[in-house]
Amino acid sequence: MASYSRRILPCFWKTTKLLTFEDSARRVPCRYHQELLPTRNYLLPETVEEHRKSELSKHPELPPSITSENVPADFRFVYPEFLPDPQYDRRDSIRERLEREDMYRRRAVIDIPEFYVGSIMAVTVSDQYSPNKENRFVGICIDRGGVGLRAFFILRNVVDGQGIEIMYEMYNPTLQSIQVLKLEKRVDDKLYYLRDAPQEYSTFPFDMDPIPVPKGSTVPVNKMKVQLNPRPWLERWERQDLQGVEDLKLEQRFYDKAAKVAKPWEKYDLMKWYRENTNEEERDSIMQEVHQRKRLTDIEKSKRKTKLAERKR
Amino acid sequence: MNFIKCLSTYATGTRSFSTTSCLHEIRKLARMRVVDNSALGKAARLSGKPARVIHVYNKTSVGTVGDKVLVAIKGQKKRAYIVGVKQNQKPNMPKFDTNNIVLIEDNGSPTGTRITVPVPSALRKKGEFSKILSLATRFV
Amino acid sequence: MAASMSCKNVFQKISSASRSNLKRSYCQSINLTNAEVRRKRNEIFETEKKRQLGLITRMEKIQVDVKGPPEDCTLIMNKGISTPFNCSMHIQELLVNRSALALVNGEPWDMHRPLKEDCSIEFLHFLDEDPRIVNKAFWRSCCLVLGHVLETALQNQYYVELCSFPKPHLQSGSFVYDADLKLKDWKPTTAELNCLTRVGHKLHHLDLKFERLEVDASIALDMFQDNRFKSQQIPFIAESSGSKVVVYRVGDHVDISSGPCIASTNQIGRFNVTAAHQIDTPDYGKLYRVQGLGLPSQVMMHYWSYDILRRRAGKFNTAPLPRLKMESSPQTDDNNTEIST
Amino acid sequence: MAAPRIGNVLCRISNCNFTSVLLEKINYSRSSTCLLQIRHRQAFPPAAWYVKRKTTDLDENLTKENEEFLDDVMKDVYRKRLDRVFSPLEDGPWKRNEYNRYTRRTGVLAIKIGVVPQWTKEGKRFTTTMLQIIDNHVIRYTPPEKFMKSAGWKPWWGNKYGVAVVGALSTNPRIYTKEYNNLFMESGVPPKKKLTRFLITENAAVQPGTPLNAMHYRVGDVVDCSAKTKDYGFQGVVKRWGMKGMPKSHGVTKTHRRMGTTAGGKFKGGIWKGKKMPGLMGNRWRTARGLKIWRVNTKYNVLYVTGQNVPGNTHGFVRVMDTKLPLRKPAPDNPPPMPTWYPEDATEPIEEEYFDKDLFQFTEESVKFAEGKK
Amino acid sequence: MLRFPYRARPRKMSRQRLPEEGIIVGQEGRLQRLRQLVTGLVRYERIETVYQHCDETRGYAERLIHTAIRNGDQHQHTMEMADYWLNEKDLIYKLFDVLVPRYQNYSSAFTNIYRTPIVYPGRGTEMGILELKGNPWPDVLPKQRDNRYVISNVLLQAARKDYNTSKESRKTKNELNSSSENSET
Repeated sequence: MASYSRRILPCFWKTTKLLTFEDSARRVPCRYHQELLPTRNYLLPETVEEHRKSELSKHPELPPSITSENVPADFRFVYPEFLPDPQYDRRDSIRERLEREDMYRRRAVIDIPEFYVGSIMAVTVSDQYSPNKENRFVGICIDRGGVGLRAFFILRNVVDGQGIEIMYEMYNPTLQSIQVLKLEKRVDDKLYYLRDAPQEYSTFPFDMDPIPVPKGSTVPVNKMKVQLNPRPWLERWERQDLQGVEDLKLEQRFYDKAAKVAKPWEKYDLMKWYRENTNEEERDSIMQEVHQRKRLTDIEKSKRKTKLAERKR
Repeated sequence: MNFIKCLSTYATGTRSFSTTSCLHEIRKLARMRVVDNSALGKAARLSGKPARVIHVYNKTSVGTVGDKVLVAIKGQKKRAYIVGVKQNQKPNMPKFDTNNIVLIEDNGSPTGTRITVPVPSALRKKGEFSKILSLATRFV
Repeated sequence: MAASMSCKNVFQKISSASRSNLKRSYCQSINLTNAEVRRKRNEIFETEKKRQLGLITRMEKIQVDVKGPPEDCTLIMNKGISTPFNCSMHIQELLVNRSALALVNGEPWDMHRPLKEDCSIEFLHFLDEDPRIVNKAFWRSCCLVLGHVLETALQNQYYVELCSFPKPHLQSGSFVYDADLKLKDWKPTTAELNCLTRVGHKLHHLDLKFERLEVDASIALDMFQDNRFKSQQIPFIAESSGSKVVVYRVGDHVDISSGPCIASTNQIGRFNVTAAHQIDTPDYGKLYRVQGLGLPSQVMMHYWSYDILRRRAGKFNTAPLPRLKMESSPQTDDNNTEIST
Repeated sequence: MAAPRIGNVLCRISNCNFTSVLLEKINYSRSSTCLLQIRHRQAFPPAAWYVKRKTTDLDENLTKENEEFLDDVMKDVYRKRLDRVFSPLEDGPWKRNEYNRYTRRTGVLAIKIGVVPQWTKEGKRFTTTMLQIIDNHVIRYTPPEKFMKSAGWKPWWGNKYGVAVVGALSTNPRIYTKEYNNLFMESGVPPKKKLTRFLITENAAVQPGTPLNAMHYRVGDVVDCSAKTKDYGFQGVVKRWGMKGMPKSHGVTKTHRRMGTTAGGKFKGGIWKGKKMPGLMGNRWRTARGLKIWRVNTKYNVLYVTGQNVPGNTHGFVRVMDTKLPLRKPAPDNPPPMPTWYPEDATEPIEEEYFDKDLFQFTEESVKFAEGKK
Repeated sequence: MLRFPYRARPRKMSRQRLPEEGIIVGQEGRLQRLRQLVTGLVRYERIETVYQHCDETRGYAERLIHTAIRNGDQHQHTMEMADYWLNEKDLIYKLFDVLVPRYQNYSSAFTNIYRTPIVYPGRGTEMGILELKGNPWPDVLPKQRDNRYVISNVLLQAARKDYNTSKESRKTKNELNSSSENSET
């Protein structure tokens, strides 16, 4: 051990004048100069948080964090947009809180149901140019993303032999209703490869009847494999690790190149994952809050319904 | 399907400069699909030489839905309206798999009598399209 | 003409000189001034010191074991002449600057007090593991400095007679000197206190040594014959400590104290005179209790925290009033330096 | 909790285990001991009015309890002042004047906390920037005559404007110098992390110590936001000025992102002043004018302001003031709170949020268009 | 959740010279190097390298322990991670049997990081020490000195006592006043 401590703190400095600790403690860095040096012209999130809790002035009380809720394990997949943007320099607790508040309010007004990439949905938006001031579109959800009020999903359908995609914002006030015609998941996160697949894979009738899912059952996973059209494609699908696609039947050189540019180590990069995702503890606390708010709004909604029913009688 | 195939055969080689295909912008020399039932459009499609934009009548020189373009088709110069684009669109606006046009005559009346594919509902915003909109069978 | 002129000039010169002489003599004879008294005391101190040094006729060597840090070593020094300060000069400059007190054979010893015999030495400073002895010495030294300030700061017509200072008690928040300022109902303004502070602060830069001398009671009486309080106290002090009185000198200021004191005024970093309260004592009549606050230059403190302490030091210090009897005389007070905080 | 520099910490022991006493020279990294040479940025000597803010690193050797005690005293001192009510004192509240078309009120010092989308009642999407006002107090007011003399130069506007100094984010006085802390004596608030000053007219004078909050503005008011833009450091011409650079290939070597020629021939010879060249990019004061306030959150003191183009990063300081645009600044017939909003002004209980009349509120029903309208 | 400030962006650490593999460039080399450091850290519980590398390693080591605590050894993904990050496989047992119980109830970070002196004359590299908390080695930092008897503390302590007593007396006075008012009314 003695050798170790010598390694840590080698005695290397040789001066003619002997100095000791206190002496060097007094030789403080020149702050005056440092003050004039350019520093970052914004504060760190932690600093702002500190000042928001500072006891030197009055601050609004934050609602207490919720820990009593029994949140189902897959709850976060139903409400992914409530998780904040994990980008470190854009985080702000108050902004996230206010944004979530707006989302709860909107969700209390219209019903945004549970859906996943691969579900078939019908969306009605108000359209001031159509004669009945409404526009309904049916399609398969090929992507879902965004955070907070920016959350969106994309529907795809083929009408009269023409592939059409529409992107909807989930909290857009022109959205009148969202209906899930068929609730299911696909094996991939994004279904953009349907653009390069034969049209029958993304053709859905507008007058499709909703297929009810029995309550309490798990969401079915559609393990269908899609046969893509021959090249050229919009993207190099062979380089993406797609599960829902049949064998691409390419020449070997494509696979070789794909193997060359692949980054198999990325999945082991723990910090990369951590930087790009909201961490578990924060995620849990937010989901607790979402669950509680959902419970409360559900109760209110049912009360309102019973009242309406009584009035009708 | 036919259309995609013919696109694929002509997709490479002929172009000498980039038209930013990744953004699917409608600039000069962009290949368009004629979606009305005019004979000219049909002939162009069958010959495998689709209509090409040779001018966009707007300030940005990038065409969007509702813009008028000049196309070269079967050796002729024709005017046309864009009625569907491949480019990424704003929320609630449809994005099509192809860039669609409807040919018009010099006097402004459409060449064909029917539009075979859906047309974005937002086209109704402009009054000048009434002749074209009357041909459309379906709006999205 | 020329002769008369020169005569006139000479007369003028003489008359002006005699006038000034007259004035001085007048002051000397009737109204004592602090400056005169201090010079006298200083002279006596100087002669006594020379006399004591003269007693050493033969240079004898003693062995001094110095304990680290930086390292243990043994020095051969001169008996009766070398001081712990001299020892530190042989070792390291830092020790010279920071050591406030030495532990000689486990006994607190002034840095400028000659060593008597073979001994072991440890140097103490203000950031030691247990700096309680040094703290007390610091507080005592600050009292001496306060006395210095009071004697020098006032105008010539006020002859300040210092009485005594109580046992150093850090918890009270201020050090104290009781003195007769010959002023009636003086309530110093903050500006006046600041002026007093400034006088004290100048001493920091002068880097004055605290010199210790043991003198006979008769010499001490001679020294302090112009001070009615001290001349009353000296017999009591001498009685308790075998006719010897310990006297300290800072610059030209001489005062009675049992010691030990710190090495130099340079080690007093912050010095503030915070208040002067009137007190009524049974033995000495009406006096002023002047209070102050100081910090060693080694100890750093933010001004904001120091302000809290300074405000507290302005409150009346409830230390026991000066008394003629044994318990309260400064010499005996300081003798029992128990380590307690 | 940054990793402690071992140099700093070791200095605290005298009886250390290691016999090498000479450890003292172990570096406070190079950056702190020696003056750094900053190539591209000058550290100008401070202005005459500049007050040194931070104290040097003191090792006060205080125990934990004593630290806590000092904190307690600090809180007690400032809390008393926080709860102070404006009462008929000798130095009582100042007179409140009427707003007129020449009035310029004080601004606030906000922090940009993010950008969120909002929708109008017609379903049109637009982005808003959220600005939070934390802990704002007026620190000092200098009347025009005095400011004119103290400025050191003759302001071209004569004695039209005085100065209000506004500070944000209260901090611990124990890390600042006496000179800096003394700036806050008059207002009696704890020292602030950031100070700024606003030119205001005399009738909008605000008493030092007055808190400013989001109610200083009303929904529908138009403001100017000025802040320092993002600091990009030293950049080349392609990023800084959007120049094209040169081709990637075709025989081009070593000049792909360079600016090409700097000067023309004939009469235009030589490099003209203002030539766009590489250099420091960003970190300059810029003002976004004419931003409308769409929404005000009074609980957290948040303003929702049009656009995503308020300069600077998230958590940057933003000076928010009434707009200077003549047609959009507050009209005298609809005067804003003068000189600022006081809690006594509230005739009815304050709502948590105020919305613009054109802004879609999320508690409303979905947007529906009327039948006949097109 | 990491309980220490981490960098918003990773350091590149390009071009690593490893004893066995030679020079490895890019992201992969970075991870290789970090892997060795994490393995060393779990093995010896205290390592000393370039400060920047220590800082990078810290995040990975903490995340690994964190996932191990959260998911346990029956979790497939966690085991894959442990398998990747610990080159010497006996350390997987150490991770789950020693480190997980040790850090189960920690509310702070699991590691400490220090800067070491820059060697002069030398290359001027900033070196650092990274250690797991609760390791058997002697402390890196020497014991903190007791400051109780330093004069500033003695004075402040006395001031504190004064302050608290006066505060309490004021409080009791107020209470008495208020109670008397109440009784009057």
